[in-house]
Amino acid sequence: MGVDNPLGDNVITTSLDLLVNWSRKSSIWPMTFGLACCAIEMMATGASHNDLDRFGIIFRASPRQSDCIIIAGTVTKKMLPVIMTVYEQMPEPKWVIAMGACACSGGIFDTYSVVQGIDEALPVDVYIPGCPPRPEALLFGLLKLQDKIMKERNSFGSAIGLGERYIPEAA
Amino acid sequence: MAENNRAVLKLKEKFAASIIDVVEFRGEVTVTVAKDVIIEVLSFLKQSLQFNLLTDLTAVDYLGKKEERFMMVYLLYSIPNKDRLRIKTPVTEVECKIPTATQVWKTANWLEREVFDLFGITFDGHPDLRRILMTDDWVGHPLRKDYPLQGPDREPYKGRLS
Amino acid sequence: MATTETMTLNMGPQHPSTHGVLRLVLELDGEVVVKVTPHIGYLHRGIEKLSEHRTYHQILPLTDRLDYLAPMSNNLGYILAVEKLMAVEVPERAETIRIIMAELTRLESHLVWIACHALDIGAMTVFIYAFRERETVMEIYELISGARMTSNFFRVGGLSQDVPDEFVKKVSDFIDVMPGYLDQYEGLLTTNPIWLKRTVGNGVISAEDAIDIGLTGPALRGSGVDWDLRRDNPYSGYDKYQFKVPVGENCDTFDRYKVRLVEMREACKIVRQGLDKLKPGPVLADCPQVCYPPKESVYNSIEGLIHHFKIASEGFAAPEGEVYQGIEAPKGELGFYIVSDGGNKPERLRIRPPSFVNLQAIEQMSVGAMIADLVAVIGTLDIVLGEIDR
Amino acid sequence: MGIEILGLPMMYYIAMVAKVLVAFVFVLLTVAYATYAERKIIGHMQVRLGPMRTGWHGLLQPIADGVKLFFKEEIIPSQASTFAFLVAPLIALIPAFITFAVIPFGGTIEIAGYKIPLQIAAYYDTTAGQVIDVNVGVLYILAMSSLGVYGIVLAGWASNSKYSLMGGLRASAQMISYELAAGLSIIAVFMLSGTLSLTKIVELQSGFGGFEWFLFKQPLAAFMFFICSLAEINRTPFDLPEAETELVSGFCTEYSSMKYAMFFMAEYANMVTVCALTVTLFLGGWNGPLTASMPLLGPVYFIGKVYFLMFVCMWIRATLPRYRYDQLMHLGWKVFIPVALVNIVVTGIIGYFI
Repeated sequence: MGVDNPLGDNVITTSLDLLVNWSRKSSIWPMTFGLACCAIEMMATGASHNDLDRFGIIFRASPRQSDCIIIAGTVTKKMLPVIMTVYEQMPEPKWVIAMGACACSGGIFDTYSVVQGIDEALPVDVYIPGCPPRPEALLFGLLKLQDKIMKERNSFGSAIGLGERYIPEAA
Repeated sequence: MAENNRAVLKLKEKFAASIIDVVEFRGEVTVTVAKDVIIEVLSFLKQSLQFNLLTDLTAVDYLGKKEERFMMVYLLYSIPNKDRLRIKTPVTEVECKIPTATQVWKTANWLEREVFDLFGITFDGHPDLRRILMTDDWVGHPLRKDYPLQGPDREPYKGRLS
Repeated sequence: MATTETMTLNMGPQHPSTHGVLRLVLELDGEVVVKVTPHIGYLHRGIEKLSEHRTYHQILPLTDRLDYLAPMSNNLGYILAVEKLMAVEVPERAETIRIIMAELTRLESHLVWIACHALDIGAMTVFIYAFRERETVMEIYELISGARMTSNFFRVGGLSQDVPDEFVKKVSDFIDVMPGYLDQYEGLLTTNPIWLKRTVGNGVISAEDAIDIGLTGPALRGSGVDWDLRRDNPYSGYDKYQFKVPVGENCDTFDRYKVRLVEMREACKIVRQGLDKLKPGPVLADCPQVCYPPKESVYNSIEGLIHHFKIASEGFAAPEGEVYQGIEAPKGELGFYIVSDGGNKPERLRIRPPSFVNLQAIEQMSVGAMIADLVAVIGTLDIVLGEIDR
Repeated sequence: MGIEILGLPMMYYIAMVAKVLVAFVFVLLTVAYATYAERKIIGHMQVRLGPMRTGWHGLLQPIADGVKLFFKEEIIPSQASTFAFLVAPLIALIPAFITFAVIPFGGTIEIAGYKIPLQIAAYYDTTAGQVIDVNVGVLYILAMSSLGVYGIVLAGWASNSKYSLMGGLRASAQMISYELAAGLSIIAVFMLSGTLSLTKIVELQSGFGGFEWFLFKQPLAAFMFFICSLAEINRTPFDLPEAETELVSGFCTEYSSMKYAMFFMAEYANMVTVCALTVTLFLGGWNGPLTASMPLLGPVYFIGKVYFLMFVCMWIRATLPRYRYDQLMHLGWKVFIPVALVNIVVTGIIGYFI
């Protein structure tokens, strides 16, 4: 596939990958980063009724300590540079969730000031449709992200500076 | 009717020459006055007629519909009398400025900045006239009628309409 | 001789306590705030511009997303403005349900306020508790409109549909238990010495200043101005309800907190009165040029179908004129100013957002205080960026 | 008997090292699971569940967090002072752990004929027939916990971020003032005990089934010491240096991956230390029923008491809002220090007449 993976695929590396992936999947720390309406549903998801903490997900205020950024709400042209900066401040590996119609595609706000989807600027891993998505939808999106993390290969190698992390193509 | 409104009577008494129009629609009184007396009218209403709350300040763009392109709108409320009054004044596109109301109400500060940002009407004597909603380097004034909804740099959507 | 200089600190747009994307540039002398410069517009979505390109019915979903903590209040304000413009009479049942929902919305909005306000000051359990109760309101929303937050439930001339049968029981159960939950919050906060230390005497603004700067709603009442649009300029039949309007004395954060808590208790009482008044009847005005026809006739008759199609596709033409309708939204006076040129779309729709005007007071309320106080002031102003930036 | 080093048999050293290792690993595990316990306890107080999916009832959560942070990218801000930035977490972490050395967590047990006191920095003197420990144990703890603040101040300064700087400044002011208050409040205890050795202090509290605890003789001092210690280790309601809603993450705003984990561990290790110290000074240490006949019960009581106090810390965190900076200073300088001084004087007067 042309993927740089110096450690190769053997039992040891795959089990190490599995360990690393498991730890990453079990403690996704998203950033406290709300933009608009979806942020309220994000807060509701973190609160008692749905409780993100069950999945080991706790919100961190500083981008340096977070693994995942949930773009919860409308991204405007004024806000986009800020989001890019924050994204760049996050340490690797990092994931992006586009929560809600606005973050996925601009939603109903097809206007002069709104970015038509955050994927114009950031590599989005999971799209969650809805306006706003229900807390269950966000939970499902996070579980999908966990699945995606579990499929990653060479996570261990990339962590110690050998090769790149990659997701094998679906068979 | 509108002519019997207490505030309108007082205004007619004091600014007879400057009142352009008095309208009542759905129980709401609108007084249109000339631009040069707007601040006097507003302070008179605040000081003498107890219209102490500036509810809102905005503008309307009548591009191609009226001679004077913009209409400044001041929505006043009197907390002691529980009464509303709307003051309007026309602003032309050529002389796109108007004295600021910030010395009458502090509320006007941000509201005028917003009108400046979105309509491009300049306020003389405003303490801090900067763009408020758009970025500082934004080109154009989005709420003007000749500004396209999706912004000037985008191809309008030409596909199926609704 | 040592010289001191102030430090500039950028707070936001990504900051845990700015309630979204507010950005404050602070000038600090140690911990003391010398100057606050708010920067807004990070959520400017162009709703006012978009409205000029939508028919009157199509604007309604946009209003949901203004103050997204109180969608039904926004709907109510907008719908009342359009009804005033069209001179439509609303059936009594629709009015009653509107009031019930508006007050539940007030409860919901204040619940999120107390949650965020307490979290800002550091009491995180209240945050979770308040969200637990909010969930019940969301269930009621879902029950009647199918959506949790963006309800889009009211229509010009009434409601989109009648409420289901279990609505009354569900609402009734909720307002029965709600005062107990409020006692719980008060137990955690009102008598807590740390909470008192943080809120009493913080963010003081006198009544004159408050009016001058345009504060409305609980923020104004906290400063001792006894003014509530629901009572003083009743709309949607609020004059048939009995409720107290709480007023603060000391103009500080604690008084605003008390005012909002009393408002929540009063909202429960208004909802109770509304439930008692609720009688069967139509929920949409008999006004064919504005309202959708009943679904029955849309499905079964060609006239009904054409009628539905006409209103859905081109809307209705409004008479030339301009109206302003202000309502007492949870955060203050929410006004909709519609200028119509006789067409099916507004010439101009101006939204008077309470948070936008209230936020102006932040400078006056926080200069000379500490950063921690500033955070409390942001909480007490109860701002929502969706409404500020529109 | 076998090889002897400095007149003591090899076996003795092995036992000593084993004791140190067991104690250290136990503390490490406690620190790791304190994070888990906190999430669980606060979760249940907030009608939530806390971690559930990682292992049985989320039991593997701290391990997952740790492994994840270990394999995360290290970011050193380009404007930071690299050396100070790197060394700061270590300065915060190491004193937090080495303070355990002087805390007695049990009585003296006998292994292979050697009497081993259950305290890391202590040995049993056969000729004198008693346990010899650091006779200024409390001073050592106060000194070490003051060292920890340098880590935080350094972190705040080296990050070259304004939020971190303010967090560091808050931390230093707070720790210096509360160190003083905490130190003054326990002087009353030493006036009663007449020694600074923690082993002796624990021994003094052994009689009358718990009524000899200094908690009952010095309730004010106990209360003040616990509160001041909370302030010293930045626990709610005194978590100003990392007040999330004000300073983002305070002094560790710029820290990522393992360096952040070190601060995190230091915070919880400090919590364990403070609780252990409070137990030793005021709650009778490892004393409890039947410790004389079964010395291994000592550590059990000790751990139980420490865990109870840690639970109280978490309970406080779930309940109380946060103080403001000047109010915190006011509380420290104008309330706790004068009260502690008065307490000393009163203790002295009473002690003189009785």
